[in-house]
Order: sequence, then structure tokens, then C-alpha cells
Amino acid sequence: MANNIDTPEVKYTAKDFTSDQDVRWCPGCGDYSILAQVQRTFPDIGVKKEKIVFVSGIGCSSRFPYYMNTYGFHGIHGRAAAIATGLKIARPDLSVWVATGDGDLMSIGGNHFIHTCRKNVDLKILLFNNRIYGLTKGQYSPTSEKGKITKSTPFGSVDYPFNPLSLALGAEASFVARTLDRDPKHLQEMIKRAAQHRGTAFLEIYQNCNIFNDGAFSILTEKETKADNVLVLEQGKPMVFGKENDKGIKLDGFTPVIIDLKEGKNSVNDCLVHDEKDPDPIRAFILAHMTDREGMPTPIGVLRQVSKETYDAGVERQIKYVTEKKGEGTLDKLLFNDSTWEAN
Amino acid sequence: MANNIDTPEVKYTAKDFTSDQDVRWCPGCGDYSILAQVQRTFPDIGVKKEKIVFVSGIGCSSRFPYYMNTYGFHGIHGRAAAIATGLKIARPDLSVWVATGDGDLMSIGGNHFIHTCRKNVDLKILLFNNRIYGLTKGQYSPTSEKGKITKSTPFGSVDYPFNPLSLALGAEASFVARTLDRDPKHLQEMIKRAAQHRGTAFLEIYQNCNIFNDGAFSILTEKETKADNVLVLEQGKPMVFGKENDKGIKLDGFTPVIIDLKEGKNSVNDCLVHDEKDPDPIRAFILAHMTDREGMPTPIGVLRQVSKETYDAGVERQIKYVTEKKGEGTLDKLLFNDSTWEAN
Amino acid sequence: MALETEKEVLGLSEVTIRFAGDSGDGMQLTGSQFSDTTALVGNDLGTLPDYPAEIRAPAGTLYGVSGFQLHFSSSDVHTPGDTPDVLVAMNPAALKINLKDLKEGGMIIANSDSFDAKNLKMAGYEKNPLEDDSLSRYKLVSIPITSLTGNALQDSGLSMKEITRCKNFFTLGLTYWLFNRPLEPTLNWIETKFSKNQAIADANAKVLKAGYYFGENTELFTTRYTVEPARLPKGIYRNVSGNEAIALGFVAASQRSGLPLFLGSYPITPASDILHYLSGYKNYGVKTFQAEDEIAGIASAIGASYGGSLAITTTSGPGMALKTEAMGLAVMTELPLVIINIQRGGPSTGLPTKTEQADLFQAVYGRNGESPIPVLATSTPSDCFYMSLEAARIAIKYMTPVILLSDGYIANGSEPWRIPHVDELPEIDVHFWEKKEGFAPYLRDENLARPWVKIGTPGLEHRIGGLEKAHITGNVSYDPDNHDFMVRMRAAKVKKIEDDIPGLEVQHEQEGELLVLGWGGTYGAITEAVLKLRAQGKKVSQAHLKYLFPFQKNLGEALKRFKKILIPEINLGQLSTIIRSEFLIAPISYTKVKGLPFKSSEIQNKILEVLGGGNGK
Amino acid sequence: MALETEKEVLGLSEVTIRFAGDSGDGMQLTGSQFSDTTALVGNDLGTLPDYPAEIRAPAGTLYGVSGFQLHFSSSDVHTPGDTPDVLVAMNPAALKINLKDLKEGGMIIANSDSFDAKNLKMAGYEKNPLEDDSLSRYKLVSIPITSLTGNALQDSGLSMKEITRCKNFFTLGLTYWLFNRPLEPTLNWIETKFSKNQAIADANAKVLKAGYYFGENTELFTTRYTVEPARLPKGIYRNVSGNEAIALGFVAASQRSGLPLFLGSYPITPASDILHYLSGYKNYGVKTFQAEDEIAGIASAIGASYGGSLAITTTSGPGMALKTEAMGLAVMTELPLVIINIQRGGPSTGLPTKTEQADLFQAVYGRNGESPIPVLATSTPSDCFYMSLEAARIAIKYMTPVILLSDGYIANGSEPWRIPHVDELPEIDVHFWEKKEGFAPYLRDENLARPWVKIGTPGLEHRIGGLEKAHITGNVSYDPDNHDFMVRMRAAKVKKIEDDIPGLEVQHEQEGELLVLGWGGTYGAITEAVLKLRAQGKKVSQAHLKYLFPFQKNLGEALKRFKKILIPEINLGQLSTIIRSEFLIAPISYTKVKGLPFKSSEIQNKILEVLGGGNGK
Ligand SMILES: Cc1ncc(C[n+]2csc(CCOP(=O)(O)OP(=O)(O)O)c2C)c(N)n1
Ligand SMILES: Cc1ncc(C[n+]2csc(CCOP(=O)(O)OP(=O)(O)O)c2C)c(N)n1
Ligand code: SF4
Ligand code: SF4
Ligand SMILES: [Mg+2]
Ligand SMILES: [Mg+2]
Repeated sequence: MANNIDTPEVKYTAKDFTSDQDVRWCPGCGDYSILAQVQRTFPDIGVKKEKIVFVSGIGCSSRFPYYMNTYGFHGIHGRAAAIATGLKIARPDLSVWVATGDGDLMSIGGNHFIHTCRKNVDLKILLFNNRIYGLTKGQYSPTSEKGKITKSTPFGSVDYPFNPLSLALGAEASFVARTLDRDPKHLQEMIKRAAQHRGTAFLEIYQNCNIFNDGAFSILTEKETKADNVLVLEQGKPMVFGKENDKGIKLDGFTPVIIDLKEGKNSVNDCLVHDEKDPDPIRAFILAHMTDREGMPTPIGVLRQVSKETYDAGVERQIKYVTEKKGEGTLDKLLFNDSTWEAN
Repeated sequence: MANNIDTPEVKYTAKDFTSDQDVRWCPGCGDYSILAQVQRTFPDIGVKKEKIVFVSGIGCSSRFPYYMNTYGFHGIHGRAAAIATGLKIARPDLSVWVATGDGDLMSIGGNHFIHTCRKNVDLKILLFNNRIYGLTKGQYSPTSEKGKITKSTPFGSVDYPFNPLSLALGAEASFVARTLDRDPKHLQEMIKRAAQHRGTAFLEIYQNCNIFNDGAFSILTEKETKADNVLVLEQGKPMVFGKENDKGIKLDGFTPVIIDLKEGKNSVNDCLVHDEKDPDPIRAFILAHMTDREGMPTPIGVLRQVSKETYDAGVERQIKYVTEKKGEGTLDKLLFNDSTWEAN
Repeated sequence: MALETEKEVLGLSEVTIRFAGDSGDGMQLTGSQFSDTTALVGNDLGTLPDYPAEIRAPAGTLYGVSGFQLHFSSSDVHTPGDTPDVLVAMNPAALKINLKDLKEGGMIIANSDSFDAKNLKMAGYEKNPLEDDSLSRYKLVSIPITSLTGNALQDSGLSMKEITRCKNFFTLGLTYWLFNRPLEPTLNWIETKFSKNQAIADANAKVLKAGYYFGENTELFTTRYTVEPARLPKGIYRNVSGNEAIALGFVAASQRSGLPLFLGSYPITPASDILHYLSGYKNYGVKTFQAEDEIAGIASAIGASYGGSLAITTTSGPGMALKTEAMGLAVMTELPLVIINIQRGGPSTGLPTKTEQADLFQAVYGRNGESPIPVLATSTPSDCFYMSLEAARIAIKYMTPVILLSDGYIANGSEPWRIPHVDELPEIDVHFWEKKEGFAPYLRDENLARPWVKIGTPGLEHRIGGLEKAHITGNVSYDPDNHDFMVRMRAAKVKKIEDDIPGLEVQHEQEGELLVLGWGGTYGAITEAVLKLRAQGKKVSQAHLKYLFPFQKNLGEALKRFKKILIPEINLGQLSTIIRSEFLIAPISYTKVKGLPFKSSEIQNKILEVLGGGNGK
Repeated sequence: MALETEKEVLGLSEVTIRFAGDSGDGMQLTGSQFSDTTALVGNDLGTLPDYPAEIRAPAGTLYGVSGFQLHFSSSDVHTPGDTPDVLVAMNPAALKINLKDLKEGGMIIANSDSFDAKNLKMAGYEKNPLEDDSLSRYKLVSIPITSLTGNALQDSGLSMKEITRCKNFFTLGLTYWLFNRPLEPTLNWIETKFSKNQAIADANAKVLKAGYYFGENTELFTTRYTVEPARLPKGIYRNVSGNEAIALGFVAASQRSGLPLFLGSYPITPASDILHYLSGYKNYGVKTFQAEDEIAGIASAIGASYGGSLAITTTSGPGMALKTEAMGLAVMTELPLVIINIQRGGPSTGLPTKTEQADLFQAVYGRNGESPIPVLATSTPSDCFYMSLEAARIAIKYMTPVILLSDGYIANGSEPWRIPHVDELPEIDVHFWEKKEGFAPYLRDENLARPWVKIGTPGLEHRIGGLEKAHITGNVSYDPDNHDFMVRMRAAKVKKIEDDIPGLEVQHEQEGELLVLGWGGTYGAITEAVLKLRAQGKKVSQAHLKYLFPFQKNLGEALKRFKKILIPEINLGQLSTIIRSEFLIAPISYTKVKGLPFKSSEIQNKILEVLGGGNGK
């Protein structure tokens, strides 16, 4: 959300955020859902359309800005966060969003990403994580699982993937969340939460690439398996999941384990209670790493949300302070410093 | 340490690792101590001199390779880890070390750093962290504290620093440690530990730049203040520090707090016991963030050391496997594929 | 397998066919299968795949159309053909986009099923062109390909979606029949390709045959055509694309030099296939590293080169830009390295899937400081193999980075290639410096190359890097005279390469009115144009540059012998500019920057214009 | 404050003095203080700081020597002087390195305290040159500067280390006396600079005076010198360095255009000072962003430009290389942006603290695709101010990135500058597109520029990016004809700038035997050489290029009027190459790549050689 809140007179509809360009993603691509949810949510974030900018890099996901009827910048590969940072510093009054992919943000763009988190630049980053390079036709990405067979790894990849949430937390991100392309309601809620946050809001969206990595997240999205494999995080609520909410999460040391809530031994009260506001990043880090262990559910929701001064706000504060102290600069003050002399 | 252990016949001395170049750092620079400790330790790491390579980027610290009488590559700014990665993949038999600075590794080189950690490339990374850009004469760096006044931030920096250990852990590094230029014994021990580790060994060395950031770490290195501000981590030992070992660390939830071991209420048995081998990165993450809170001591030592296949080993494994499966390739096999035809 | 048939069989000397449909219709696969089979039966051929940047743009849209053109003949082929004789249009958009190129009276094979209201509207047709007489100027054959495919697979148990996906094999089978090509090669390909999914394999095979027999049995075709094998030089042949040839070339260079091959690369269209091919050659000891970005791609290659590997990095324009700084490091450290740029439409992201030649300036001039790098360029798909070996040879012999330029047209296009025998390939000899006596990292041999040391050699421990080096010792040096000396030394070393490369060969007359000078992917179109005009009695010569920096020694001489020099380029005249500064002559620059190769007819017309009334005599 | 004195005062018209010592001896500070004071007393001057890449190389080493040369005069000064009249040597290494440049019979002021065995050995002296008669050809004045400083501060309560640090102020005071300069400016400077540490402030002031009075009272000097103020054009003056002038120029451009200034930059020698200066101008609304790398530096500037700021990015060679890809994005999105390259010695890391002109090719040609960017170059420190305004004007008016080239010599050198009155500065008018009617992002105005929209303007929401744009609508377009059109449109737009820039002015005769053509930092040396030779009656003209791409319209004409064109460059002849291709003429290229500016004598000799016997008549 922009620093100077700047609410529209009229109530927008999703259509107001739909550009005149036809959408060029493959039929069935998860990106369609993300676009739809953003367009549905934006009428509720309370920012004037002309004050919203989408910046992206290169990739299927990075085509996103073309389809939003806001200001938009389709950048170059990996540099979306850097372009957006400059824009936000120059124009703190704008609501600046980054649409990016796992190759764009996590591979070539990794440095700009971690520095954005560190500086807490007020950007909303939507990561379309399909664990593959879509636009270049299916090479593995830094979020692809080890052993992944792709065009560039015909015998399987030998590197370990990034855990984007872990990386963001390691880089001190102030807002870290995860959601699913196939869960429109939750996706909408997360978009709103990102919009409300002041500072770098990092939202990882598991997105299905039905052409090159189909079904990567199906166990999290298919009716039969979803409930038992997804843990929906809610502030202040105990961590419960499962078809009949029959499973809970508790900590054994620092290691989250599943407890059975049916067979009486454990109750909801034994479950870990979610606290996204914890000033320490530890809880969030534990949740981000929950899936390190086989058989643990995948947490979705806001893992962390803390408030601290944003980089762009800091810049404004300093300019204000110096200007008050020294008075506004003029060309004469600038050019005629105190060691001039006259020739005549 | 190289994958194929390759121990020298003769026992080296520090002199064997001293090149014929005069050292060009400023008198009093912390880099001298790091160089000395590396030269003193290397006779004990059991690797032949000609199998050791130092790769660096650009910066005062990155001049390091010139002073080591081993193979060495003074690269370009920020790319040391990338150059070293290629070298290590091509030559897994070598012991490849990276000497780098907080600007070189954490600013421009950030992406290569996190990807090296993620892939667990078998590199030893020595970060000379002086929290300043030395070679370019004193601009703030990504590890400089917020509000830092430097040439490029005359009114104080507005961004939050990286915590290099936190970033490395977020990127899944398998070896994460910290030491001090002014503590030769500990520095030597840490260099040995890094040498022994297979995989990315990240060692952060607090280094004093007496020209542009003098005293940045003095409370950790000066006799009077050291004991009360440094927590020396030792595997399996309770976390105790203070002039008379009168202070301990225990956890309150996930938050480390100081307990007083004198006034009887608490004893060593209440202290957190250090376990660098914990497969989960949580403990290490807690230690890395200990200093987030005012008044807490700075942990030095090995925060984390876990073993997993290195990227370069994975590459070898795969080549071996495929070659066994398909047989060694020959030019004829290569050129004459199965859809050829003859013209005559 | 040419079936018995009563239908008239007409012999043709050459045919150009274009397959066009949705990016989801599998036209690229259809085209490449047709090419491979056509190569196998012994025709010479040239291909031009042309697809959108989107993966599967929405069905039926104009910008979603994907095409594959193929020119095959009983004699030499130099281009994918200017104007198709046959257009296969899988939907209205494909027809709309491609009709303008079709030869007068050419054949249209249309999938009538897809000409429904929705698709017609998306393609901007008021009326169905298959039904009004708007196509009367062509041989229109409209076939309900989708439904015929459906019938063929009725009881295959496959889903409707899966079934329709097979329809391109119907098209392929039909055109196989039409041009009298055997089914086996594709049937075999299907077997291996879909070995994991027998149902799909069977379905595709079934549909392929269905298409073939449909041609056989329907009344729609009264004649079928055959194109006799070309009289190619004796030898064993395979079909090869430019990117595949580069991959093969460097594996060959690795084998000939005894150096392990290392590729550091980041995927980018149209270069990615080289990474894909090479990552399949693990049993040749090839190490491929998909880096986090292009900078790490080249940086890792530089590290591998320092470690004694034959190191290469592959990319295209935007990635090339990112590698610029590291190229300077390779120049200063004087390490062998080949940087391969498969040029695409620019500037910036530009036209990622289209071809262009606009990175020549960047290759020759595009670095900070005096940073000379030899620049080579490939001219055809098979030439990519030999230029790769040549680039490796120069890099190793002169201890220098080398830039090898190709382009999207060469990279994706394919042609039959006579496979050389191992002994036809150059030895690449490598001398690692081993003796301790008299070693210094910046000594110079007779080629002005510095010694290459295999790390691990005892007693030769040394340091290199990006700061200016003292002559011989290689120590860091800020000495003014040394810097001036080393700047000129690096330039002299690269210039010296001109003594070690074959001279330029001018085709046809060695002097006269007009020489057409080309470089890179324009080779085929220029050759065809020149040959056609000469057949008409025009006197015009041709020369093609594969060495862009340094130039071949005799180039200046060769140019002086012609009144006019015509330089066709797919840029705004970059080679012309360099020729001007090098030789102070004014060539006629003919440029077209449309993301497409030249048609030979365009070049013919330009030549005629230049020759004016005269015919070069 | 010129003290009363009985000593003889000798008037000189010009003096060149060089301060040399350890990088820790504060020679840069001494030199710049002497310059500022000398400027204040009204001399014209030119300076040449020359320091090693190390921060404080070990004391006494040859490579650790840091120097600062200053040329001041009662008439116009164009260079820092070829050969010093006075050499201040704070240690043996400084003497060893610099003696060869000293004028025959020149004065050596040596700090005898530092000529001990250790230092002599490090400098490679067998015997102490101050004591044998090896320096008899010079006026040797050896003074125990360290001990004299010590005495002066005996009871200052400062540590020995702190005391010795003050010794450069003794040297400064002494030379102030010798050349009759006032102490006040430096005394004031000390007060403000060390306001936080009064003890140090007092000590430095005390030592400065001690040095001054030492000159006054010692017998070592029989004469002191004065250099009358230069007859500079009427006006208010200040001393300014090239990098400071660039900072001032862009703040001025911001004020004249009403656009907020945004700098995205990553520190790099010799460009960092621009970042340092601009980050001090917060109260001018200047936003400086020290990015994580050069790519983020330019990318953030592109973002800021899209947001409606006057956006710039500053760097040097290696950083320039990293910005290459993003420059292409700025070309494609047609956003105003100024990219400033302070050239240094290359290739690669090269000679970071030395000057060079070898990035011209990179600026003009160094990008992928057809990616035209106007290139401007500064010629002197004060010219940096005006060229910065000009670069901003062109960027905004034509909606294009602009490259502004400077170099280490101009950047660190300083000269007196007549401060312009606000009304002497060009208005830079900016028209943001506001009305909804008829808006399209790739419309063209009479300058072929597209509209610039301030984000936040309702109804003008639009998208831009790096893929090829359709003419007018700006939609993504893969259309072949549109691409060809747009490639030529972007080229035409940049070419059009030639109609909007001042024509080239040839100094002296407009035709004849020889024109010396320069660009960038060679201006001073060429000017002085040409003037001196003309004073000797040689006919030689001069022209200096500030517009490297496109060239000024009348350049070709101007060149044709001379028999010979001589182009001196600190590279291997890059401008010559471009001139050759542009005009098909063969200039005489005179190159020197030593990390140092030309001496005017070198250029004089070259001119004489070119003129042969004749004197240009
Ligand atoms: C500098 C540069 N390098 C490489 C590319 C090629 N490229 C385009 S998109 C892409 C990766 C896309 O993956 P991702 O970011 O995950 O997006 P997706 O297509 O999966 O949504 C690559 C490597 C490029 N356009 N520019
Ligand atoms: C591409 C590039 N950008 C910038 C520079 C300038 N530069 C050299 S070293 C350096 C930072 C040095 O800081 P650090 O890495 O912390 O090393 P230190 O000098 O502090 O040891 C910079 C910005 C460069 N040489 N190359
Ligand atoms: S390739 Fe994958 S990610 Fe890209 S548009 Fe198609 S389905 Fe979506
Ligand atoms: S500047 Fe600082 S870091 Fe660099 S050598 Fe000097 S003291 Fe060391
Ligand atoms: Mg992806
Ligand atoms: Mg540092």
C-alpha cells in the first residue's frame, strides 16, 4: 500500500484492472488464476489505479504487467526488484508491485531480492513459483527438487533447491507468506495482506506450469490430498490440519512434529499457536523449514509480519531533516560556495 | 580440503605459503593477521601446496591471493565464488578457497554467494568483514550498521545491514562459522575446521579496517571488554562466557537470554548446550540472531556443520554413472548417430 | 516404403513446404520429422522454423501461429526457399498469416475442422475462405483432419484432449504420402520418444498411418510427387541443426585436444539447445553447469579454463551484454575461452525467437579498455561444427578468449551434413607448461601466447588476475611504460592470428564489377542469388567472411579488385562500417532488420539494381 | 597575507610544483589545499593528482608513492605542467620516482629525516642522495621536516603518531611562504574540517605556521617567489574538480528542469566522488541510492526515470560493462537517463587510479542489437558542469539514454571556474503528457520523441518494456515490418540530435596543412601545444569534439579543409577508427596508453614531426 494513502472516490471492479491486451499464457496455466485473484482483490486495497505500478522481469510470469490496467514495466531478466526499488524511492506515493518467477527472482535476480528484503523497500513481491523455467521451455530452476529431470538436466539435477521463504527470512524480510494458485480465496487474502504491509512483502505463490512441470503441487491442490498436506496458518490459532482437523503440529525441541488429535492423547491445546508478529524470525524460520522433513504438511499463510521503517521512508525522513536543518537548496547557494574570489 | 585427499610428503612451514610479493595493505590492517594465521595453519591441513587455489574478487581483502604461495586468481568484483565454482567443478581434486570482503561477497557478489551455499559447492569462503568498502576509500557496506556515516552517507545510512550468518543459513549453508582477526588462536582453529569440511564452508572473520572503520569490533577484541561480549561456542559444551565464566545463555522460548551463574539461582546445567551438528538449521539460526538484541554477546565458533553431498561430487557421481551405463564416448559414436544415410 | 499406387506420380526437382498452425499444434515437431525423413531419403534441404515467443499462445490467435518451412531438392539447397509450393494450414490464423507467401497456384492443405466461427473471427475472416472462392488462385485441399484423427482413435481409450494432440501426425502422414516419403523413420522415432507411454505411441503411429492411407485412398489428390535424391558427394550423412553442430563441434574439440569440456551457461533463446545437447554427453566427460546467471556462466568457465579445461560459455544478446566485464578479465588473464553468441532480434529483449546479425559491433568493439578478442562467425548449420573446432584451436593456441557468432536462423535451421572421418578433423595440440626452470606466467612463445599451467604442477604456483600485469613476471604493475607495452602486446597477439587462418576465397571471377560480401547466416541466400543470376549470364562474384576480427590478410586485396562491393546484412550495416574504417572504401550496404533471413530473391533484385542495366560485364 | 620580509622576492610568470611522498603522507591533501589557495589568490591553474591503487601502501616503497602536481600562472593554464620546477620529496622513494621529471636546475625540497638507511634501501639508493653530490644539477634544499614538526608540537600532548601525521602541513606552510600565498584559507579549512577535534586542529594550524615562519627565518632560502594573479575574465570564481562539476551540473539540471534528481550508483574509482558530492545535497531534494551493484544502479535509475525523475547513474569501465544490458532496456523503453563513465585504465580492473580514453568504442558500439545512444564527452573540469546540463537536456528532449564520458584526469584535476549566473544556464523544459485524448505511449513528437507520462496521471495507465514495441500503440509486436521500422526509427531519432547541437568550431585557420582533432581530456595538452607552436609561427589549427555520437553536422566539411588530421588519444586510436568509417579519410593517429595524460611537449613534437620541415604554411 502506498505511503500516502490515496483512496479512490469510486469503487473499482475487477474489470477496471483488466487491460485491453489478450492474455498469452498457455491454456490451463496457473498464472491465469493469479491474474484473476489480483484483479478481484485490487478493488479492495484502497489505492487509486493510477497510483499502482507492476514491475516484472522476464519469464511467462513476468508478462503479468501487460494484463493489468495499471501502470506497468516489463523489465529485463532478474532486475524487476532493482527497477522497482528505484521507482519506489523516487515515488514513495506509489504502490509498487513486483511480478516475478522462480528463475527471475531466485536465479538471476537473487541478489536484488535479498537486498530488497534487507533494506525493507516498500515493495510487494509476488513470486510465481512453478519450479521450472517456463518461457525458455523447461530447464530446471533453483527451486526445482534435487534429481529433477529437465532439458538441461537429462540425468537429473544435482543441486539442492532454495527454500524461498527461508532465504527471505535469512535476509531479514519483514513480511513472508505463501499461498497456492489453486486456492483462490486464500490467494486473495494473501494479496490483501501483502497490500496492507508497509515494507518488503514477499508472497510465494505455488503455480502450476501445466506444460513443463505439470502437477508439481497437485498434492497440495487436489481435493483428496490437500487437507492432509496443507497447514493453513492463522494468527493466534493452534496449528491444526487434516481432513477432519484431526492432526496438529507441536514442537519437539525445535522440530515440528505431527500429533494425532483423535486418539485422545493430545488435544488442540498441545498444538503450537501461530504468532506471525513474533519480533524474532525464529518461529517463522521453523515453519519455513517444516517441509525439510518427509511427511510434514506445507504451511501456507503469513509466516511473518513485523513492522520497521522502510528504506524509502528513511530516505524521505532524512531529506526532510536535512532540508529543515540547512534550508532548501537554491542554485546560488549551490554554485557560490564559501571559497570563491572575484576577478575584475 | 580436496575430495581426493592428497597429502604432502614433507611437512610445510608457514614460510612455504609466503609468496615473494610484498604485502600492500595499510600498516595495522586486520588483513595481516588473517594472512599470518592462514599461513601458519596451512601446514596442518594436509593438502599439497600445488593443489591449493585462492580465488578472490576485488577489494583490499581480495588482494589476499597475491600473498599466498599457492595457485591464485584475483578475479573481478563479486565474482570470486562463481569463478571458484567453475574451477572446483572442473577440478574436484583441488582445495579451492575464496578470499573476499563484505562488499565483494555481500553486495555485488550476493547472488553467487547464496547459490554457492545452496548448491553446497566444496569451497572454503573466508569473508573479511570490516563493515566498510576499504579499497574505494570508505563507503558504507551491506554489513555497516544503520545510521553509519560514510563518504556516501554523510547523513547516515538508512538501510539495515545483512547478518551474513543468517543469510548463509537461509541459503542452506552446510558450514557456518565466525571468528575474529584479533584472536589468532581461534582464527587458526576456525581455518582448520573450514579446511576439514566438505561442502561450502562459510567463515565470517570480523576484520578491523583501521583507516576507514577503525574499532568496529574493538569491544570484541579489547582485553577489558572481550570476555563479557564474546561467546565462544564449543561443540557439546554449555554456553558460558564472562570474565569469570560467570554468565550463561539459556533459551526463553526461542529467545536466548543471559543468566547469572554467580548468584546461585542458575547453574551451568541450565545453560543451552551447543550442538553444531543439529540437522535442522534452527539452533544455528538462533545463535546467528543472538545479537539482534542489545546486550547479548557475539557468538564465535562453528554455528553449524552438517554433511551432505557436494555439488561437485554430485557431478562426478553422475558422470561415472552415465559413463558406466553408456560406455565412454568416442568421436565415432558421437558423430554417427542412428539416423545417418549414405550417398554414393 | 513407397506403396504401390495407381495414382500418377510426378517428379519434381525441388519443393518448398510450410507447416503452419497454433503454437500448440506441434508444427515444429511435424516440420523436423519431415526434415529428418527427407534427409534420410537423400534430398538436400534447408529449413526455417518460425515460432512466437509465447509457449502456447491462446489457440486461434494470429500472434500464436507457429510455422516451419522446409525446402528439399534433388540438387544443392542453400535456403529454406522463398515462396512455399505447399502450405499446410491447421487453422484460419495460420492461413491468414502465411497465405501472402504462398506461390501463385500453390497448394493449400487446410484442416477444415478448425475453420469454425470462433477461429475465423479470431483470424479476422468475415467468411470462411475455404467455402467462398477467395482461394481460387490456389490448389485448395480442405480436409477434416481433427475428425479423421478422432475416427482413427475412436477406441484408443485416450481422452479427447490426447486424441486431438495427435492430429499433427495425421498431417505428417498425409504429406509423407503426398511426397512419397517412408513412414519408418518417424515410426521408430515415435517408439523411442514415447517408450514411457505405449498408448500415446500407438495412437501417434496409428494416426500417422491414417494420414498416409487417407492420401492414398481419397479422391482429393490425383497426383503425388517425388523428389529424387540429390547427388551429394559420396559419404555418410546425417541431418544437423546449427546448435547441435556447435555441441558436436566442441565435444570433438575436446576429444581432439584431450582437454575435458566445460560449459558454463544460463538458458536463453535461441542458445539453450546447445546446453541441452551438451548436458546429454556426460559419458564424454563433458561437464555442463547451469549457472545462476550469465555472469556466473562465463565466470565459472574462466575458472574451469584456469583449471585446465576447454571452457566455453553460450548465450544470446542480452546475456552477452552481461558477460562483457568478465570477457575483459579473460583478456587480461589471457586464458583460453570460447564465448558463443547465438544472435537474436534486439535491442534489449527485442524479438527473442527471431534471427538477427546486430551483435557484430558488440563482439568487435563492445568492451571497456583496449580489449581485443578474436571474432569468428558461422555461416550454415553444418559449418557450425567446423567453426567450433576452429574457435577452440585459436583460443588454446593463442591463450585468448574467442567470440563465436551464430544466429537464430542457423541455430534452429538444419541441413544434411556429410559426417567427417575423425582423421579429417584437425589435431588440436595443447602444451601445458611443466618445467620449473625459466617459468614465468607472462612469458611469450612464438605466437605471443603466455604459458598455460595445469594447476597441481608443483613449483609453478603463480597468481593471475584483472590488474595490469608486468611483462613476463605477471606481477601487478602500475608502471606507465609497461601498461603501454602490454596494451600493444595484447593487440599484437590477436592481430597475429591473421597469419594462421586460411585466406579469403572469392567465388567465381576474382575481379570485376561486383562482389557480394556476406558474413554469418546470409550465406545461403547470397549463394543462391548469385548462382541464379550467373545462370542468367550476370557476372557477379561472392565472398563470405568467417573471420570478423582479425580479418583475413588478403581481404583488402580481394575487395580492391571489384568496382562495387555489396554487403547484405540483417542489421543496419555493421560489417559495412567496419569495412569502411579498415579499408577506406564505400561498400553498398543492403540491410533488412525484420527478424527473418533474407530471401534469395531479395538479394537477386538488389544485385540487379546495383548492376543497373549492365550484367556485370 | 604576504608578510614583510627582507628576502628578495622574484616574480615568476608560471610555476609547476609536485608534492610527492608516501600514500600515508597526505600529499593529495597538501596538493589540493595549495591549489585552492592558489586559485583564491587569482592564479590560473591545472592539477594532476597521481596515486597508487593501494590505500596506504607500506611506507617507503616505490609503488606506495603518491604525487600531486600543480601548475599555476599569471596567464592562461591548460595543463598541470610537463616538468616541475619544484619537487617536494617527503622520502627517498618519492625522490627516486619523481626526479626524472624535474626540470634541469629545478628545486628539490626533501624531508631529510626520512632519508634513513631503511628508506634509502627500500628506494634502492646505495648512498644518501642528499649527501653525495648526485643532485648537484638541482637546487637541493634538505630540511628535517619531521623533527621540526615534532619540535613545534612538543607540548601539544599529542601522540608521536598524531604528531608525525601533521608534517604535511609543515611542508604546505613552507611552500606557502616560498610562493607567497596566504595561510588563512587553509587555517579556515582546518578549523571546519577538524571542528570535532580541536587538539588536532590546533596542531595542524601550529605546524602550518611553523613551516611558513621556518621559510621566513631560515637561511636556506635566499629568495621567495611570487606569481601575479592571472588576468581572468571578470567574474566570481571558484576552484572546481571534474567530478564536483558533474555533481553541480546535474543538480543545476534538476533545478532548471524542475525534475527531482535521482542517482543510482555503485562506488568505483574514479567515479565515486560524484556519488559522495551528490549524497551531500539532500536539501536540494537529490536522492542518491548506493545500490548493491552497477546493474541495480542503472536499473534503479531506469525505474526512477519511469517515475518522472531526472535519473542518472555513474560508474567507470568495469561497471559500464555491467550496465550494458540495462542500457538496451533504456533504449527500447525510450526513457531519459544519463550514464556517466569516468574512464580509467583498462582492460578489466586494469589501472584503477590511472586515466585512459579507451571506452569510446564501448560507448558508441558496445551493445547487443541496434541500440543507438548519444555519446557526449567532457574536456576539462569546468566543462563537466556544462556537458552535464547538455546531457540532461538531450536525454529529456529526445527521451533517450545519453552516455557522458569523462576520465580520471579530468575527474580528479581541478581548475578555477567562473561561476555562471543562473540566467546564463539553459532552461530545460519538460512536458509530461497529461491529456487522455489521443494518448499512445509510442506516439512521436517533432523530435521523434515519445511522450513521457508522470505515473499517477489518471487514464494514462500504460505498459512499457524490453520486447519490441508496435509503432504508436507500444504494444508488444513481433511483426517483421514493424521491427524494421522501429529499428530505423530509433536510429533516426538519435541521428536527429545533430540538428540540435552547436556546430564544431575550428580554432585558428579554418583550412590548411594540419588540424589537430581531439576529444575528452586531451584538450589542455593539445591547446597548449598548438598555441606554443603558433607562437613560433607554425600554422596549425585545433578542434575538439564534445559530441562523439552523433557527430556535429559540419565535422566532415571541417576535416576536408585540411591536408592532414592529427588525432592524439589515450587509447589505440578509437576516435581515428570512427572518423575513418564515417568520412573515409585517414587521420594520423597518435596514441599513448600509459595511464597518464599527454604532455603538451609530446604533442608539440608530434605536430612538428607531422609538419616535417615545413611550418604548416
Ligand atoms: C539476461 C537474460 N538471460 C536469460 C534470458 C532467458 N530467459 C527468459 S525467461 C527465463 C527464465 C524464466 O523462468 P521463470 O523466471 O521461473 O519464469 P516462468 O517462465 O517460469 O514463469 C530465462 C532464463 C533472458 N531473457 N535474459
Ligand atoms: C565491477 C566493479 N564495481 C566496483 C568496483 C570498485 N570496488 C573495488 S573494491 C570495492 C568494494 C571493496 O569492499 P570490500 O569487498 O568490503 O573489500 P575491502 O576493501 O573492504 O576489503 C568496490 C566497490 C570494481 N572494482 N569493479
Ligand atoms: S509455459 Fe508454463 S508457465 Fe509458461 S505460460 Fe505455459 S503453462 Fe504457464
Ligand atoms: S583500507 Fe582498511 S581494509 Fe584496506 S588495507 Fe587499509 S586498513 Fe586494510
Ligand atoms: Mg518458473
Ligand atoms: Mg570491506
